[in-house]
Amino acid sequence: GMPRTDIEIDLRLEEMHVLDENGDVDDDLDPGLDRDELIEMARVMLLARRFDERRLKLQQQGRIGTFAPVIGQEASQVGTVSALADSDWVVPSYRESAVALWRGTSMSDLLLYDAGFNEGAHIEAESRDLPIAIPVGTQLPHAAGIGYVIAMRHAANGNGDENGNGDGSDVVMTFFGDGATSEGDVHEALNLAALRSLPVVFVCQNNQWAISTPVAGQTASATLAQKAVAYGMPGLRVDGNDILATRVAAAEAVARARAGDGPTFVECVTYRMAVHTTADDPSVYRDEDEVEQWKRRDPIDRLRTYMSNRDLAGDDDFEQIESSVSEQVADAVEQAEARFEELGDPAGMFDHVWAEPPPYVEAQRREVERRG
Amino acid sequence: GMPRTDIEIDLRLEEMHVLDENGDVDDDLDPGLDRDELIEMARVMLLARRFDERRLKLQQQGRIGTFAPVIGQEASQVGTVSALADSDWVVPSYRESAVALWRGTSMSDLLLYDAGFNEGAHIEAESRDLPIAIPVGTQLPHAAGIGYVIAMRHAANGNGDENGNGDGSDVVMTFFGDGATSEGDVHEALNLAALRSLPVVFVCQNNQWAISTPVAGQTASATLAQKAVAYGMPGLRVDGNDILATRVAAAEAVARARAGDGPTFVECVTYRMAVHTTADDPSVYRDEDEVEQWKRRDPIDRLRTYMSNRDLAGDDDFEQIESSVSEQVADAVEQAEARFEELGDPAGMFDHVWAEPPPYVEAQRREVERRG
Amino acid sequence: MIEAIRLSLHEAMTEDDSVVVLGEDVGVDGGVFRATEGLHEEFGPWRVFDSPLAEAVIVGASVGMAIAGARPVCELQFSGFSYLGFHQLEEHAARIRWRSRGRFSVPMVVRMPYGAGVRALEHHSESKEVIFAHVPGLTTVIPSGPRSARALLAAAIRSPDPVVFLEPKSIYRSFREEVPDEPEVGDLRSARRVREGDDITLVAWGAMVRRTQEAADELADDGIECDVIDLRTVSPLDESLIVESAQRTGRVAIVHEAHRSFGPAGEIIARLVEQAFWQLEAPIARVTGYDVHVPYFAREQAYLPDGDRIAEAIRATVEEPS
Amino acid sequence: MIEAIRLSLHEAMTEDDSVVVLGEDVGVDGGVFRATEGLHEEFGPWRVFDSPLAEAVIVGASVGMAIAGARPVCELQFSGFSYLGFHQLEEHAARIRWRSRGRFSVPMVVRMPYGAGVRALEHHSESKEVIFAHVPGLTTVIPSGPRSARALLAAAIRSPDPVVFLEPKSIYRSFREEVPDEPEVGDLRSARRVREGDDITLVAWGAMVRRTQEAADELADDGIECDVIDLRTVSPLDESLIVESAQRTGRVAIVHEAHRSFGPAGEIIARLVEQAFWQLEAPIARVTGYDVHVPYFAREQAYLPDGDRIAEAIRATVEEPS
Ligand SMILES: Cc1ncc(C[n+]2csc(CCOP(=O)(O)OP(=O)(O)O)c2C)c(N)n1
Ligand SMILES: Cc1ncc(C[n+]2csc(CCOP(=O)(O)OP(=O)(O)O)c2C)c(N)n1
Ligand SMILES: [Mg+2]
Ligand SMILES: [Mg+2]
Repeated sequence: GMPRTDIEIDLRLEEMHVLDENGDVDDDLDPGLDRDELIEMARVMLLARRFDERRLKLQQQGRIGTFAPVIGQEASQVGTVSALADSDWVVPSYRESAVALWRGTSMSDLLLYDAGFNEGAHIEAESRDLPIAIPVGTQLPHAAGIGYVIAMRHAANGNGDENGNGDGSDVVMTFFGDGATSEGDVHEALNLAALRSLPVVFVCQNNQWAISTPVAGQTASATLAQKAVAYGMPGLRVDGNDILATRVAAAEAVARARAGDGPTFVECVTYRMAVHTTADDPSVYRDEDEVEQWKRRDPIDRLRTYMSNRDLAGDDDFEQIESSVSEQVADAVEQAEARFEELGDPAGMFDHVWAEPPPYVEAQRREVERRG
Repeated sequence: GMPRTDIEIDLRLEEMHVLDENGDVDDDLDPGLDRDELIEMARVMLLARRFDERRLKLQQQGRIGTFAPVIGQEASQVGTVSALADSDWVVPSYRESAVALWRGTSMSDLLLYDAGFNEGAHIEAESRDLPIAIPVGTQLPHAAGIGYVIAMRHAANGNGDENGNGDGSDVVMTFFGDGATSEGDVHEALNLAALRSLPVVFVCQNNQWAISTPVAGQTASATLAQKAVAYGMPGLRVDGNDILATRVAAAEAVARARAGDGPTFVECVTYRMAVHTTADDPSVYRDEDEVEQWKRRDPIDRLRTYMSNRDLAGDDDFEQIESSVSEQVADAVEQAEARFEELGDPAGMFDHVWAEPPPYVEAQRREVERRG
Repeated sequence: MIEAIRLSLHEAMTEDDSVVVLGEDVGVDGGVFRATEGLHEEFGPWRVFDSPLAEAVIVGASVGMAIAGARPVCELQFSGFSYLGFHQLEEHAARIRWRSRGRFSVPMVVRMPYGAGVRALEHHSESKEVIFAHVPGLTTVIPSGPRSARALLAAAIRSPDPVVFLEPKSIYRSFREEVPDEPEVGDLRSARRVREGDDITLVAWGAMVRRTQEAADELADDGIECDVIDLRTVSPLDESLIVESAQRTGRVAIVHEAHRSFGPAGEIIARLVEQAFWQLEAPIARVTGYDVHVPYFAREQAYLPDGDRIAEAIRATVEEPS
Repeated sequence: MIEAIRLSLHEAMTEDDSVVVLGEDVGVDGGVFRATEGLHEEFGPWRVFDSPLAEAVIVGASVGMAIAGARPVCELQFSGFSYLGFHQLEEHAARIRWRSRGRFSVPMVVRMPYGAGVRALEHHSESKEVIFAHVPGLTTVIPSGPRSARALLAAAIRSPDPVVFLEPKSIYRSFREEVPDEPEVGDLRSARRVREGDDITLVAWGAMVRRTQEAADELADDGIECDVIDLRTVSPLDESLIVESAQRTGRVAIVHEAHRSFGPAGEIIARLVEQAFWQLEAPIARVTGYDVHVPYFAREQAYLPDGDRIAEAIRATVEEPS
């Protein structure tokens, strides 16, 4: 007999890239996006970049508080989120400003948030984008829960099979980091989503660092994508600075989810080019060399090269994007700063805590109002 | 190029069995244990079985409270724990009575515990066996922490390499169930242990059920052993009703840990033949057929057949074990019931909460003493 | 009481198909206390979800379900294991309405068997309600009998905000009470007077209500008339009834099974000192669990407030010269 | 204060090689507040462990380390994330001595930056000490300045039982204080009088001590003399000093940044009512954080007790006719 045999893993577990460093492309995998969409992706990536650069200055000037820049991860975010429909759900962590901008979140709201006003967390009535979640990894259970309700309703409506799976359900996409993979909540949510084949796309932005902890200090696992094996879930590991790759991977995962075939773990291998947050000093723990290396793989540059090579856009297009983006950022800052003045009524702290506040909390509110 | 490639998992991930259902053995893997040790294993397995049978009666009679029987899992426990030295650490959950008996825990203490007396949790001064841990999976972080200290001391003493790894360290063995694999704590502990190559053996007793939830309702993962992939840890899946297999797997894992090569995930595929605890009624959720199937693979019978086939023991040996075991159980019950009488001073609830109790807690104790 | 809870769940699931029950062993098994018996069979594996063994995602997925428009009622098997999911309550369930400026809300219920008295194992006898009560945005309810359990659970499921619903397991099967044929929906914002008297105010909740009432009955024979208040909802605290009563009686004893120090009685005392100070005629007595881990079951009754301790505290408080 | 904490850690690590520091970013980075700066370099990657991002195993592995004879000092990056590891404290750290009948003990310290006031993000301004204070077997310490932080941390590390050490981050760098050359080991079982007076007793801890002292200074100009007590250890509560003071002054105000309801003041009030009832001449005032989530930083100062609120409460209490 064969008393000792290897355990076969019967799951798709793949690594992939589409663009190389020179902006050349693998034709088999090129998603063939149309020019308008590519331009829009380039625009939002640049917007996120410029917005962060501006915010870093505002923070230095003390005009806003600390925040987590997205710089370097624009392709991981825009490539993935752009695979969603508007009616799909987004469950972010705290670094997803490029996702937020893609989905149409107001930049001046974001600035209000950065300036410490709860009002900045405003979400449009029909929006399916959850608010920022700061406790690392704790948002993944929410994504699973939303996915559960989608699947349940799908089953109840007779769409799909008895597991609620079938064509055309909404999809949930959730974002988290390399560090988050160590958290228990992430494990529990991945396991639950796979168990019930929920329509969730798990986007792990492996930006190499969790504050000062490198991935190698986080786990002995050779890749993060292989963590999917623990849940019987397919895993994809893609070049996260290659927006075509992140888009292809996400589109595949979204299609799988929509078709009722369950969740996918997508690892985007990328890099946090800036500080963790403005409270952080990376020079203490990482080499400038490493940052320089990654600069060569800048996701915005690579998309630009691709578009130029393919004659999809030229320098004047990019200049035009650049100037419209600058204007947008400037307008948002102006707008936000005007709003700073109006806000800050201290009694606002009592807003939205309860649907119906208890009498003694109302009394506390009146006390604060009295003090002014 | 190859833009889309499979991720290779560079880890040992194996399935193994030694005994077949007829007690025949794979010679390559037969650990060749000597007769005395086999007899001792058989004795403790039977002791655990008879002890549980007696406890089930005592519970029905209301003489003790609820407990979790080990029946069916004796090989998973005795085979693994017997690979340890006395100076190694054991970190159990709440179902490890066969482990406890192998390690020499007093049966009358166990009965005291079952009867609701904190005194029953007594642990000998030099013992390295942790007390029972009831919150599922939460004991695994402790095993990692103990392993950490072992490795740290090993490194500090110049034994082993700079990672504290090398020959001859103590080892920690921890036990948990299939249900526990869903808990965040288990994930976090496995990840940490693999990250720092700690000398821990993770014994997962997959007894097919977590109360009423079958493994298939717990995870979509085809095996539990493959969960090790998430941590870059080797995994072994063994027939948990085959004491030679559990012993071989555990010995391999213990040797790996002792040599400083880090943790192993050992999945013992076994079956909970009895109730979850005496508060449970399995007829609600599982077929008696299933239990019958597994009875044919009874771990005690299989060891007996093996020993008979190899002329290591005959009917009279087994009879002798049976009668000595019965006597031991009877003595323990008698002893425990005598102790029930002596105990129960209500002020005993204040014992051992603090090294030095605060004055107001002392006052509470006096109040209880006054009431008597 | 367990039947009343099951009835209430059944009524809610029948009336509103967005109600989802989830937790460990709540499905096929019907729950380790049988609170969800029959629901899986009737409503199927989506409405009644036998979850993996993982408290954080049980609570956390419930948060997501509620955000997506469902009304999850999750069960944590024992309140002693709720701490594994507590961060999801503190960091999310209680905050999502606030954090999203009202865009999303979290109408969920977390049910948990709670308290001591059933000869169970370690961690199965906990009463740390104060941990939930201290979190803004959470409502913490502890029913004291079948009828109130059914009505309060119905209200909890309808609540627009998250409710922690602690079920004293020692009264799951300890006494029976008629419940009306028609569903009742309780009020989550009010305490209830369960006995009238002028000599002393007694405040209790959960399994302690009955013990307190029994002590009050006994003392009535000695001419001590107790005003007994069943808090029902621990937080937000309905101070009005307690304050009114204490102003009238001038004497108060609070009975709870939780540990004394930093326990819930402190808040009640603080409110009384703030609002009834000048009417108080004696120190307020606390009859509580002690400041030790709940002992294994051979001693659990000695840990819990009993009739003797309650009566002794009442007498001492009433006899205190003012 | 951050330097005093670093000094204390350094002293403990030098003196006792079983002391292990662990947590997220405590190693190479030296901690997000720099509390552990230099330790990794000096003591290496075993004594100073940059852990994975996983609070449950940070606390849980510390429990195991302590069982194995080490003295772990783990850091949770902010107390607002401590709930992810709380079950390890409640279910194990606080219970292992008791559960093992004294065979094992858990001499560990869980350090966490705590409280509001540094213009930080959500969850970075929490003050829910009552959750720890309510657990038997845990000691909860909150220092109020450099010298006490150093001495109390030294005592915490030497403590035979687990200590939750909450560091008010708003005073990490807000003022300087001389610390003696020689290491000091504080007392974890006693509160400290930081100002003497006969008119009113003020009880505070952590960052609120300074605000309270400042208010007291101001009122001294008006002839109101405050007896100010720095609790230092919230639990076990040193009631003796508070009771003695309240019996003398007859008037008390308690200042804390935690939410008011079911917050720590309740316990202090309960003890005073039990032990100083007949000497109390006015209701006890609570000056606290409100019963809402700590608002984002634009409003956090309005959430926190400030000099005005403290002074107003003192005046009202002192002026109350007895
Ligand atoms: C539960 C929890 N623990 C700790 C923190 C503090 N913290 C904020 S971000 C961070 C690192 C996160 O790393 P990663 O998941 O890789 O995401 P990234 O910041 O790189 O996007 C830590 C430790 C937190 N926010 N939540
Ligand atoms: C954290 C926690 N949640 C829930 C429980 C209740 N409970 C006790 S045992 C059990 C099932 C455990 O199943 P498994 O891990 O397979 O171990 P087994 O009981 O089969 O040995 C559950 C849910 C618990 N003890 N701890
Ligand atoms: Mg990262
Ligand atoms: Mg099991």
